[in-house]
Amino acid sequence: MLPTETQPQTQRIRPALNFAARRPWCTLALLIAAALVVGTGVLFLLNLKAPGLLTAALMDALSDPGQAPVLLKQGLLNYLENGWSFAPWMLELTSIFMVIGTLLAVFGVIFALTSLVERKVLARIQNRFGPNRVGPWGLFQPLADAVKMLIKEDIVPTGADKVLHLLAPIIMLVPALLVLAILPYGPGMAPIELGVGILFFFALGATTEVGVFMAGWGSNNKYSLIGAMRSIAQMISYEIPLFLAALSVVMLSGSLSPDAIVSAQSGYAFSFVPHWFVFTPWGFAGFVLFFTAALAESNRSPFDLPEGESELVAGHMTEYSGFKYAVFFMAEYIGLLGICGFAVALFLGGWHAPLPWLEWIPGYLWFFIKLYSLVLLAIWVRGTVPRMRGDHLMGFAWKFMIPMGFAIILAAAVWHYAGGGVLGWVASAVIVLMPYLALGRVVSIQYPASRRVYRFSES
Amino acid sequence: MNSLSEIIAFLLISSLTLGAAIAAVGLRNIVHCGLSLAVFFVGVAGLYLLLGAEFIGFIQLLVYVGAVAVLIMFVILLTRPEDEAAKLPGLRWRQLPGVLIAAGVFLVIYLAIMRSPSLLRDVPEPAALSIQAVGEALVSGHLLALMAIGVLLTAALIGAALFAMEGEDGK
Amino acid sequence: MISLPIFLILSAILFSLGLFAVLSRHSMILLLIGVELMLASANLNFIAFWRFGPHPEAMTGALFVLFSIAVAAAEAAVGLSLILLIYRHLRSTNPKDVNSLHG
Amino acid sequence: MKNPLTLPGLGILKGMAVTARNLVGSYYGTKRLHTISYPEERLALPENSRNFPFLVYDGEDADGGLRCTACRICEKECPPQVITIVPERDENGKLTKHPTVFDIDLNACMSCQICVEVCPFESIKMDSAFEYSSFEHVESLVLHKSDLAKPNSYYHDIKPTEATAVDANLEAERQRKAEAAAKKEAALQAKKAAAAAKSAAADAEKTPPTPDTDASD
Repeated sequence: MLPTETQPQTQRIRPALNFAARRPWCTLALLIAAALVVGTGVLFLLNLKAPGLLTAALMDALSDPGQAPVLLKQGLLNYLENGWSFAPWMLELTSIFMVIGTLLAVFGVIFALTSLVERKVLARIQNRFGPNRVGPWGLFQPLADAVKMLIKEDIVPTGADKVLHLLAPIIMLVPALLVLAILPYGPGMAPIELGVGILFFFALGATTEVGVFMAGWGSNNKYSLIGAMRSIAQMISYEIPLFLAALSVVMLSGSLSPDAIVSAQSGYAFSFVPHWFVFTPWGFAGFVLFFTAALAESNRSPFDLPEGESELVAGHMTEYSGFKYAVFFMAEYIGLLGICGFAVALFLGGWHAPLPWLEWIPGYLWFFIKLYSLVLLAIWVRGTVPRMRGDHLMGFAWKFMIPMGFAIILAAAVWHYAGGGVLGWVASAVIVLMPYLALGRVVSIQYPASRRVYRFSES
Repeated sequence: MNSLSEIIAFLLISSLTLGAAIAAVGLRNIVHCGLSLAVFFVGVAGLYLLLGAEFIGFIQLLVYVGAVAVLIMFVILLTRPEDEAAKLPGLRWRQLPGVLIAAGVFLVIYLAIMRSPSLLRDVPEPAALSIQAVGEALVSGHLLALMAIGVLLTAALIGAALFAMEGEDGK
Repeated sequence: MISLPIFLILSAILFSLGLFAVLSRHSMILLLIGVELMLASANLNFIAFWRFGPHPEAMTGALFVLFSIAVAAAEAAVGLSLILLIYRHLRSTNPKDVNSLHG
Repeated sequence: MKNPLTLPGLGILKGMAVTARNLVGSYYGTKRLHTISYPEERLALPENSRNFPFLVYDGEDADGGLRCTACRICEKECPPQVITIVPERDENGKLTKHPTVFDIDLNACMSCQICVEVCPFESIKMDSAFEYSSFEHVESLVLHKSDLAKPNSYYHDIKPTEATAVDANLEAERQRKAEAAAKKEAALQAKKAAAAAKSAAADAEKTPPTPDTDASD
């Protein structure tokens, strides 16, 4: 063996992955070809009966891109009803599974993409390259990660509570997925139009804590337990500012339904400033508060000390490996996506276009663009801000964020009674800014930022 | 409220609730009791949803599963005796009076229910609980109760914090 | 088939289970769990009566449950902090050990 | 917060500006990047980087040109005992100055360079190659004589300064040896000549030279 050999040694990696890693474009072409073959087959099978209805459904969807998913679903259901004479309950089931399948596919892809984009962006922030080995620009990295996760050994500690250890990742994932069911993706496109959507969202967020507790306690590991306790304390504390920030929006739009809240933000002032809540003083403050609390709710940096590697290995996920760890990972990311989706619906105008002459772009695209911008913002924050200390974290929640939440509610009320306008602007801006400055001063006096003194390591 | 799907949902949710309740009072590991209580609360919330009270159901989830169950679990962990595993004694003979009393109470309630045919009235499904109506009722007819609840919650919060705080004068 | 009596019987079973826990289990936490069970069964009754009652539009049952939930939350918080306090004094959560005022 | 008018949270925004600059800047020019895409691009290793030993040979013959004389000093001095040397024997069973077996077990080598320090013949040197990863221990990581032998030109490639100094040393050594040999030869010659002269003189004094001694001269 010559040590100057330049080829990386890949002979023992599984053949398929090896093939994919070495010939990314070839693999992509193969995948596309396979999809085409399967798609043609399915179309051929479907086309056996009443082909006219099928083409009509497709044409219908193409004619109105803004409502394409809805029209496609309706067209397909119509086709199945008339072409294949489905019974009503079969139609109902098909409709449900179509929605679920679409949601899972879309968010699965976004999740995979995010896990890659996060690593890429963080790497670039730290002036590194990031994953760029598997496929072009590392695009197949999520695939490789998934394969790696799935073929890893599933380890259950000897002293673990087996049932709780198994159930915890499921209980974490289910609420995260359920949140996706009520997000307003576009006009009339929320999978479930729930009148108490906001409450549903917070109730699901609350059930996540039980999952965290089960993971922490069921692992029979001190790091898991301490991490879980920290995580629960943090989630309970930050749920309050999250709720308060959402409450201001609920007060002004007069509804708990995400659809109604998005509808309340339609229209443009001076025909170019959209009527989003983020463009009001209280709304802006509420958005910042909501987003900060959302970062803490989904245990992301700088509030990720439940899983602070330096002291707790991985928090409540310490004893998890393989598929269960992947489920935790997925729950975390889907939770982030859901909470960002809520931030978009509450403050960023949901599916509304930011400018009137951009309305030809379909609403669901706007929704996902905004959603992804928030995810990128979260990644950006993660690359910037160092992890907080435990007492700072709690102090920040109880001494700064919760009083600010009350101030925002007050500002929203003043805005409502002033009816917007200059008076509303000035009054609510003052009501938001004064506590912000005062509390910021108090917090920065109480937890002064000082240069760290290294007693031993620095000469 | 008699469609097949509703009956199936009722059977599933009520058996879940009952099972979780039995587990919550009967299991020997107290952490399992706490977790079963959380499941029980989820089941009760499901029953509320089944009965058409969405708002109450989600409030139940938020308050009970998110706060009360987690609080109970925190206290379980904080009061775990160091020397023994968190196991409680199983069923003993001296618990028989408790069982008998509970069974007696159930019997009385059961007989009372069975002897009231007026309960079997068939009523049309009422309109879903609208939040606007609830809010208006809260701040108009029940304002005093709302204020009293606010005061009570504040007092309870302060009291609980004071109790749980480790005092200056030792433990 | 699903009507008021079924819900009432369900909640009666839950209530009896709670009562059993309060009377017979040797742990203050389980005692509190029993109380929560009984409260929840009462709430279930309220909601069932609201749903099957003659005047659902008055929302009396639902509103009562709202208040009841708030009171239950306060009760749980105070009760648990009391348990914590007793545990700090006596290193035990068994109600039988809290007997210093026992004549 | 020194200035009371400073907005709380401004520091976070400043930090985010810095990270954004790095995020965008790392796509323009490689000045910011601390890392390279390793197998395609490689950093030039510093001249003094060292990893595992190798054997230098002179000339074209990888086996015959080895500087190693199988003196086994390195084998004795190696702290983890990873060097195995079997000297070559000629047909009479006499040791020659050439190894038949020269193995280094990289599994245990600790790159201490003591073998290099003790080698009197400048024969074993430290290599800077590092890509030895393999799936098993014995076949790939126990290097044999053929794997270890590298030409002097390779040594010049990786460590020019040191190799030049070593070459100069060897040259000087060779010259010194040649001089010493020449001197010795001269001294021998002189001694012989003196002896011859002496015996001649003695012969001249005592007896006439025998035909034997004449023939031997």
